[in-house]
Amino acid sequence: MNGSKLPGAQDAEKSVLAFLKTGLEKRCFEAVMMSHRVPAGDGYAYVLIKDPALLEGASPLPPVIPVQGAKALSALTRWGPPKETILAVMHPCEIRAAVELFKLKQASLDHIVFLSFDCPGVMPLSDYVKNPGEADRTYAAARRKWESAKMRPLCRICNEFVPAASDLHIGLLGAEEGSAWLFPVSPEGRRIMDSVGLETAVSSDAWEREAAERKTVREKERQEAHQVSRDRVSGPDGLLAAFSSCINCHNCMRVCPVCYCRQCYFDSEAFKLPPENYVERARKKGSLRLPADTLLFHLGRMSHMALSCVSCGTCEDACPMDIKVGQIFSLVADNAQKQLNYLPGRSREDPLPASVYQEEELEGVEKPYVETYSRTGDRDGAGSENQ
Amino acid sequence: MKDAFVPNIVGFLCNWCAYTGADLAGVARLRIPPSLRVIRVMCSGRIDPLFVIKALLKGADGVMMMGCHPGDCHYQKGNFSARRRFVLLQTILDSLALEPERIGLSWVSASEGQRYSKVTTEFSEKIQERGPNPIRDEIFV
Amino acid sequence: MSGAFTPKIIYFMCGWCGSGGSETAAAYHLRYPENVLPFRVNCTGSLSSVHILRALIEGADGVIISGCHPGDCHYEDGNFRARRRVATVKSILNTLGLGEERIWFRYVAHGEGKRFVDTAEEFNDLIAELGPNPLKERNDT
Amino acid sequence: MAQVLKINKSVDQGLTAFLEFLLKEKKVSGVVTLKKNRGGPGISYALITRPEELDGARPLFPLMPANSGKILSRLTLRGPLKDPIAVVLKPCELRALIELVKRQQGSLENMIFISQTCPGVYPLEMSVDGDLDALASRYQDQVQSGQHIPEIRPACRSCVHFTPQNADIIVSLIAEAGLDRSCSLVLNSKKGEALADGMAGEKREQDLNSQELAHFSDHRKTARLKLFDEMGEKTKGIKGLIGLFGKCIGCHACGNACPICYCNLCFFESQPNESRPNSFRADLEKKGAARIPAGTLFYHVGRLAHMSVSCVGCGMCMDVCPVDIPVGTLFSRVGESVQKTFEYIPGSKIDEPLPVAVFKEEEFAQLGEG
Repeated sequence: MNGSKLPGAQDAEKSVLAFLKTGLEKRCFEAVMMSHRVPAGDGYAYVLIKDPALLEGASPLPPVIPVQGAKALSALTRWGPPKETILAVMHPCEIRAAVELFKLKQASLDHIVFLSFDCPGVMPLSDYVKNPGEADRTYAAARRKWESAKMRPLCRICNEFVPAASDLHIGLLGAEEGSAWLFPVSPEGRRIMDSVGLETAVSSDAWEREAAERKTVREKERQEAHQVSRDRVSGPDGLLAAFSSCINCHNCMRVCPVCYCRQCYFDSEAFKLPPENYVERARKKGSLRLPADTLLFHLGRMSHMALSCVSCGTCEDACPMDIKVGQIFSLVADNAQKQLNYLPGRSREDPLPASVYQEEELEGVEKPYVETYSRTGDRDGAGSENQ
Repeated sequence: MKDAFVPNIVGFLCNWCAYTGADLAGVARLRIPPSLRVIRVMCSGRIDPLFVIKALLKGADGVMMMGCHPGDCHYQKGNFSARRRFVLLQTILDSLALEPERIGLSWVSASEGQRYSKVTTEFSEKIQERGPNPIRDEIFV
Repeated sequence: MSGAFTPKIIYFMCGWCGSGGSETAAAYHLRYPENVLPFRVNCTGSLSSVHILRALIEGADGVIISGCHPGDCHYEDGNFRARRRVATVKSILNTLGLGEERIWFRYVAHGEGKRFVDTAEEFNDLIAELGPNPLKERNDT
Repeated sequence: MAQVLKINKSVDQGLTAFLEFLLKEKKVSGVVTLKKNRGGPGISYALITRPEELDGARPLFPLMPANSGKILSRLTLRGPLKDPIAVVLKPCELRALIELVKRQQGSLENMIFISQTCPGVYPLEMSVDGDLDALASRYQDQVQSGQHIPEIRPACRSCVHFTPQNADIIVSLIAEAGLDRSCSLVLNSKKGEALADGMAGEKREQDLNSQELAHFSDHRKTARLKLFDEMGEKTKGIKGLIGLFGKCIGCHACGNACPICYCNLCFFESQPNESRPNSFRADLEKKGAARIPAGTLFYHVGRLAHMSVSCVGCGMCMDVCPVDIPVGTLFSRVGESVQKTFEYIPGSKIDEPLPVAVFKEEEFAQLGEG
């Protein structure tokens, strides 16, 4: 794959912005959807930008993910695709979630061109909001050196920092300080590069090597981290301790890009029960935690969305009690996805695993029947009736 | 410059009085400000405060709620509810310093074409004087 | 053995095959343990994972799911879908160390009364050996 | 003069002993109170039916993991309780429940309320990785020395409705010396008196220490005025509001934690409120850019229109906000002015109708006539 070296400023972010500006001015795409600093300077929000002058406060490499980009894209396209091309600049996990939402029919990808980048990770939202100015500087420094210590725990172990389903990709790994490569990943991406007037002459070998190496390291780290999580939460004691401070606000579900249901089952009428039900459950166990069904919510949500979980960590960011919910979900999701050989967001063509099946699969799930099983050996009708 | 400004005013008119009054004003060829965009609702009691808030946040320079005079409501008491909602809206906008003057309430009966012309013109002039709604240019609303 | 422990077992069976199996068992006067509580669902494909989880959290010691044999589903592919769903639930419970062995998935055809009874019995013995489900005593769920 | 029952134990233990007495004597079938979760760092409300499960109960713990008004509404949404239960809750939670019951979202039947003169609670984030016991004992020390606790939530610091007028039993906390050795329960109603009948302790006729409470109230009023004034300055006009809510991530956690926002499906999450493609296009044409998802301010101002008349200022919204927007302060402030306009104090009287559900023909007579 050949790409282009973006005409350099001192900072990769600036080079990307220059590219976007040219693209907008030349009308290679109608608008850009990307993070933009909010007026108070204490956060970021997704903004659809048409006026090139407004790129001023935009940030292709924002230090946080306040709103999962896939959710934003879904808000933009759920009621129909845009009429003209929109370039969406998003983190790899956001693009993967967007692909999942597309498969779940919650977003349209017509006229959407994804621009991804080697993602160095983002900071925890709670760290960022404590001191936004300081955090912006810390992040910029950490991002350039690809330091992960300040990033979110899930970003530190992310091995999908290069998405497969985007159209254009910004290569930062292996590039000289401050510069960036732009690679076309799809024909649509190539068309855009052509129309902006970027030649694709630079070989991507150096970048690919660097990315592959890092991926290997990250995969190992991911496994180790997941093992630590697993040891921590395994068993009823571990798991209930992990969710002990949960206040049942369901905010993890609300910010989750994959949990698209307008009305979550766990907030529905099905969970509004007559008082006798609660009293009876309390009587049975001596006491009943309120609001009820906290563990059921988390386990049930896992069973609903684990196969599409992209480990983006937005849930963890939004948890008011700082529960490591993202790490737990990521661990569970990895195993559930492996079992069905599915990687969410890998391609637009892979069908959702819960919507298809193969006749020959999952042999281990069915308990094999032993014809001769008999312990009491006394199950003939007449005999047992006389007992 | 200021002369060029033609405000954008959204009017929610009840079907039985205000809207009929507006009709009458039209038939009588009375002057109605061109800035007013009329949305007919069955009763002023149908005007959800959210309609008004949304209109303002989307950049309307003014919003008018119009219904039957107290006691004349086709549904007995819709306009009394509307009045409380108007007060609610005014209080909220006032506490947020969001220019409560940009919303107006007027009772216009079906026979008051003249009055319709008068109140809408007055409101429009008032908004004209205030100038455009600053929300217009804000991206982060 | 674990003394006086009588497990509480929820047996979800599809309306066509699994519960057919129980009918056949009844016709032959075959017995299965009384602590195995049958629940009929139309198709195992319609069984939500939440019901399985809720049973385990709220007091069941084990859950069995029986549908038609592969290819025999009254709705063509419900049992294949159920298999994926159960596999996912089992994977989740396995990862979290919550006892995925407390869930069984086994096909039982309408005519297989003995297979139905054997399954109930075998599972009951297994759960009796495993002991009570630790989740059911927790009141901080 | 009300009857006061004095139990010679620390206030926490005294109240727990009282709850145990209620369960053992079968005066109630259950007790709802805060309880430390077994084997974990958290604390949550629990419906307790067995006396031995009161082990770990922390009825007066200075934390609000959820507004229990919301929890009790959920408990009684489908019908009233058949048997009486005793509920230990904070004054703002009781007021929230009353507002919910007025909205047909629950029932007060068979509920006996034990509340407290409430010095305030800590922000939820202080309990994260915190030592709960240390937190509680520090709190008790500060309360009995009559201090205003600096770390409590802004909503509590500015709360003036800290005396639970509608509770059946009031635990006297504010300006109560000797909380570590005695527990004073003011029996505020006939129900409360009947409940305490037979409980070991010293009974006397006494009132809540009204002078100290008035003093406390003055301090709170000043703090409230100051906080609200600051917020008013900060959120002046559209620029101010955007400044405050710019970083909002649209998770709607504030609405979901809000006890008054009871709707099953919030309007702002409903289909009619979703922006259609032409709306984005129009914004692009007019402003050159559009925020996605749209409607951040619409959500907050709209929510004010929906619930500000009943806002009890419990501060849950602020506690759960992942980006620390002081949304509770703003809502309390706007709520106060709306409530003043309609001369309504939410949660004070169960038979007082909601201002948005009624009207008077003669009020605001000049409106609309100009």
